[in-house]
Amino acid sequence: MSSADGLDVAALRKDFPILQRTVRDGKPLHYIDSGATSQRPRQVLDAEREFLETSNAAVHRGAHQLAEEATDAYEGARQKIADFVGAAADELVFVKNATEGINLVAYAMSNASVAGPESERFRLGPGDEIVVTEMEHHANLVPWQQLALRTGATLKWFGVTDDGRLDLSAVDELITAKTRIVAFTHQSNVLGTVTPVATLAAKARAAGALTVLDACQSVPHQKVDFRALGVDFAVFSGHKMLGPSGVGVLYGRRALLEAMPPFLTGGSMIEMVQMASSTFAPPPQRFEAGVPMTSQAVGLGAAVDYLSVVGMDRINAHEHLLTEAALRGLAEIPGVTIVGPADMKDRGGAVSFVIDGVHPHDAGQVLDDLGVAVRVGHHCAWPLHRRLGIPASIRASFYLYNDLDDVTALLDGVRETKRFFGVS
Amino acid sequence: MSSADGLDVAALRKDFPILQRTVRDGKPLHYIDSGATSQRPRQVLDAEREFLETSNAAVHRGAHQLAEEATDAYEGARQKIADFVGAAADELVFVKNATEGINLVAYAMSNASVAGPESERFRLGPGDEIVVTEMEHHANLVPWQQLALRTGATLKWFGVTDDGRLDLSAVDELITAKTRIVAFTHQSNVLGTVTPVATLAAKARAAGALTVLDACQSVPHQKVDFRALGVDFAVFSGHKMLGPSGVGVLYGRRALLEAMPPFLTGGSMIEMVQMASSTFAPPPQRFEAGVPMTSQAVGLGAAVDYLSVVGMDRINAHEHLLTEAALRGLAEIPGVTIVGPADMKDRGGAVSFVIDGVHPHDAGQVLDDLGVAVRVGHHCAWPLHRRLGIPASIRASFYLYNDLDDVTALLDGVRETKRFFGVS
Amino acid sequence: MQMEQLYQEIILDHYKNPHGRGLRDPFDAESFQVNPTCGDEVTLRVKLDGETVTDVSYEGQGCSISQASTSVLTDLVVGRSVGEAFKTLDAFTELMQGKGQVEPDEDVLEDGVAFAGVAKYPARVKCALLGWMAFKDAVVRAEGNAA
Amino acid sequence: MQMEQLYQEIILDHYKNPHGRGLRDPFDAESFQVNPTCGDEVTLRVKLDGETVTDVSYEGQGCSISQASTSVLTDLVVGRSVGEAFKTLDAFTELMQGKGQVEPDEDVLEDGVAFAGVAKYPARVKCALLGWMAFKDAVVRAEGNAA
Ligand SMILES: Cc1ncc(COP(=O)(O)O)c(C=O)c1O
Ligand SMILES: Cc1ncc(COP(=O)(O)O)c(C=O)c1O
Repeated sequence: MSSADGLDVAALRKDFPILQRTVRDGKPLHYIDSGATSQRPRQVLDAEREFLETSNAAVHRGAHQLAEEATDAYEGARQKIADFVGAAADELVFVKNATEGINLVAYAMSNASVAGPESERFRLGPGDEIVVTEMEHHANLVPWQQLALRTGATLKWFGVTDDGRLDLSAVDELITAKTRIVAFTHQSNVLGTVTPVATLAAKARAAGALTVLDACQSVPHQKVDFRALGVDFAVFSGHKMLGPSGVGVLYGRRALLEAMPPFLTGGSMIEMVQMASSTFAPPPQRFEAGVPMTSQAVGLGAAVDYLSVVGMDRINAHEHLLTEAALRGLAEIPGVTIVGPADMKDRGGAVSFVIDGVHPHDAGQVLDDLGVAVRVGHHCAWPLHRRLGIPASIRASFYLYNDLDDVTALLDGVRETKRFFGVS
Repeated sequence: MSSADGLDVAALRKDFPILQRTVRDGKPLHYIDSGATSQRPRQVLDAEREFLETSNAAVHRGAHQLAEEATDAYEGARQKIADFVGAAADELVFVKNATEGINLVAYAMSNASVAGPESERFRLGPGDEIVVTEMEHHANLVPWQQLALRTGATLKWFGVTDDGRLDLSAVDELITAKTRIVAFTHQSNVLGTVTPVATLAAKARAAGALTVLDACQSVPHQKVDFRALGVDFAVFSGHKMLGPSGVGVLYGRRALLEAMPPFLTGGSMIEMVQMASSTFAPPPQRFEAGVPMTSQAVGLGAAVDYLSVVGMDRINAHEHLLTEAALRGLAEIPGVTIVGPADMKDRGGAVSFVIDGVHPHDAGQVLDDLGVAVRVGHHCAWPLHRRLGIPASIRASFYLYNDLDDVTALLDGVRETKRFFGVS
Repeated sequence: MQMEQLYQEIILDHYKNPHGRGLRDPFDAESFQVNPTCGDEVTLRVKLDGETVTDVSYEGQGCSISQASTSVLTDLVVGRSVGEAFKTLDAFTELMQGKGQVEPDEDVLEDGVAFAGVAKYPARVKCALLGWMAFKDAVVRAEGNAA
Repeated sequence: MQMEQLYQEIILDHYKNPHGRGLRDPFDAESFQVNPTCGDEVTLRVKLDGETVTDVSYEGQGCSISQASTSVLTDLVVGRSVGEAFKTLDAFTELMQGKGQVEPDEDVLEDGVAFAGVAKYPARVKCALLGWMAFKDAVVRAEGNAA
């Protein structure tokens, strides 16, 4: 049976072996934690296995047939993923996760101080400013704190409004001629809030600053085109978009990657090596030191195929429907407060909330006991929680394989939680 | 039929699907390139798939049953791998490959200059010396060149003798009170040479220097005990020991990991995060930022199980037998010169050689056409090749699934190469 | 529903009516502990008189497990010697890390036995130990200050 | 054995008896190129007279493919105009990157057509292009110097 938005979820779910399992004494699994990590369809598992059983070899290093095939599969995946996000293949660097991608840019910038004149524009020092936001995941905050520490630059940030939007009122004080980097999320992993990327990118560009977009929660859930958005760098993780763990992507505009000094160094990223010094290969190789996550890149390519066949617009519409149902249902339960936008404007499928009188950890436990897998805690966005005056929250995050049954299970679970802890 | 050393290779080979395939118009595959990357038995593929179909979730982040199971599987793998190399579980950090592991130590050392007093002992500056060897893989050379560049420290190195051994004659000039790090390989990926690890570690310790062991080519092929060897840090990669790509291991003595500043920063490695600054979790978490390579760690655990069941001593003896046969056979072919030790003393199963009058690339092409997959080039050890006066070499590297047929195919291929290019 | 085994009445009672809560003077040492995965935190003070724990006071935010276990802690250690308190701490830690395989000793742990069910939920073990870690740390500091 | 298709006689002849090898003076610009995966390298000089390539001289080490293709290069570009030479370079590059699907034009590429088989071996394409990249780079430098 297909849902109102034309997505045949029942059929899709058959592709995901883990969704057939039960938890906690035979309860059906309601996996509503895809914001943390998604599950994988057998098409992705099969693609990785087929690669490993037929063509596995070290890529870009060998001249034998297996090495040729492996290199083709690896570079073919890069091309596929590049097409998916509106980039050229040589603008994508494979990393282990989005976190590494952000660190790569941050370290390349501090390395610029000991690199050649071509990397001048990446150099940072006292007086320079890095701008982030209060709703960032730790992955897009701590690396910039550390970069500031290494270089003497200053960290500044956009605040968050009470209803969970980016507070842009101070934009002209924040993004100035001193600003060198503006790093921000495309979609909050806690609030679901979608930020005005193009606006911020234009402001940054006008100020001569580089933009780094955390696209971890957007690329899996909507059609994203990095060129059209006008950002300089962007990152996302394979495991949040039906792909393998251990692989992520850094996008960088070609001219920037060409001028940027390396981060991790070692085999496969060099041009010439002598005992005393080395020179480096052009991008993307320059940023891919060592034997890469070959089969994982192939798996991510298969994930992109899967998402494309289903259609990103339909996935987005489906999540919209589920999110709306969850927001509506939660609003009807007394004592439940939504954390983040309560309406559907510029909002994705992460729904966080708190229950009066019940700590999120305790709520998560009861939900888990009912087979409802959600995330509780600060979701790696501790400053955001502090800003909103809560120690933690409960987060439901939907994906293409969820359906209205999952929403119902969540709402029933919240009611049961209240009953169990005797709050009304 | 089991070989002379008691290893039933024919039975083992059935576990490796890729070894059943043919290449170049139906020729049986002789995969003698395990030094670059090894192939995976179905036990490893199955373990990873089973994890993904039953327990996949974000580890160390969730409280639901899947997250519990995933965390157990991930930490269980860490324990298993730790037992395999003589370490405690909390002394092992999962990284994407050995290259990242070495970079982690090198960057942590330059980060020490902006970290607290507890990381004093990692600080490096002008006057301090880093010692490597001329036989290092680029992965254990370039990161130290870059560390020297970042800190002003000086890079020095042990030379290599004509017969491919470490030249220890200058050891007392090289390792002195100025030495802060001694980084060297356990086994050369080109020459097969095994280095005197315990001796070098003792010298380094006496001088107050830290040792970093590149165990990429030892851990897959022999029983290794890091504590017994007395090294401070060590790295190895999963993909060279029947495990997945995208996962490697950094070993560090507990007291060192505890005092060492972080490298990659982001989620899961923090203690407290505020907008302006953060504090960090104890090891190993401190060094594992972001969602880790979960299923790959599980796969590596299964690889360690597989190797343990076969037995590292038997694997080592088997490779010894093949290497000896290859060395003997190659020595009998006129115009072939072995690169590295020609005898079996302190020597592993990498056999590199050159053929008079035929460039290694051309030889590799003929071998490939015959179904013999070897590596040609400088094998990411360019300075070593320069030292030995050759631009490149042909490398055969054996593993448990190779047999004397593979050796025969190699020798026949070398003879055919000579015939084809008309050299005698 | 296994929730009743985890959340025994004793736990919910301590959660709703915590013993010894609030930060008090005088004290010999204070410890701040946090659970990085969920943000739960506790600030805990100890006052020693020679070998005797004369007061434990605390403040914090967290789930029922972490709050109740800190409340139980104060019952179990205040008025006892540091040696006895550490023995109780060891017994409680062993129970928590026992994956549900350790049989709690009610003579030693009193209300603490109610936490036996927590040991089956690895993600919650840290919650139950949060206050206890703070107590251990504070005593070590207090003794360090005295020395 | 498909080796005969890859290693055509013409290639082996150029390898054994390379044309124009050795570094010569005078020259307008020099380029050093290296293939990082195998360590093959070439140093190549060009001498221009207005629009005409009057000499190409080179030295290097590498496999038969890289050496022979540089030898063929000298035959194809010396005495021609820079414009013509770059057209030949484009045709050769297209052939090499064509994965075996591009039909070579013997009028343009002459001995260069012997490299058609290389296009089927992706790892060797870089070998075949090494000298050509050096030529392109050297000409760009020479014209830069002149401007
Ligand atoms: C001796 C040695 N060190 C380091 C490495 C680097 O390993 P990886 O590429 O998996 O990081 C290799 C293999 O390529 C190696 O053989
Ligand atoms: C918004 C956002 N940014 C960054 C990350 C970090 O991704 P990873 O842990 O895969 O590096 C996540 C997920 O954890 C996220 O949701």
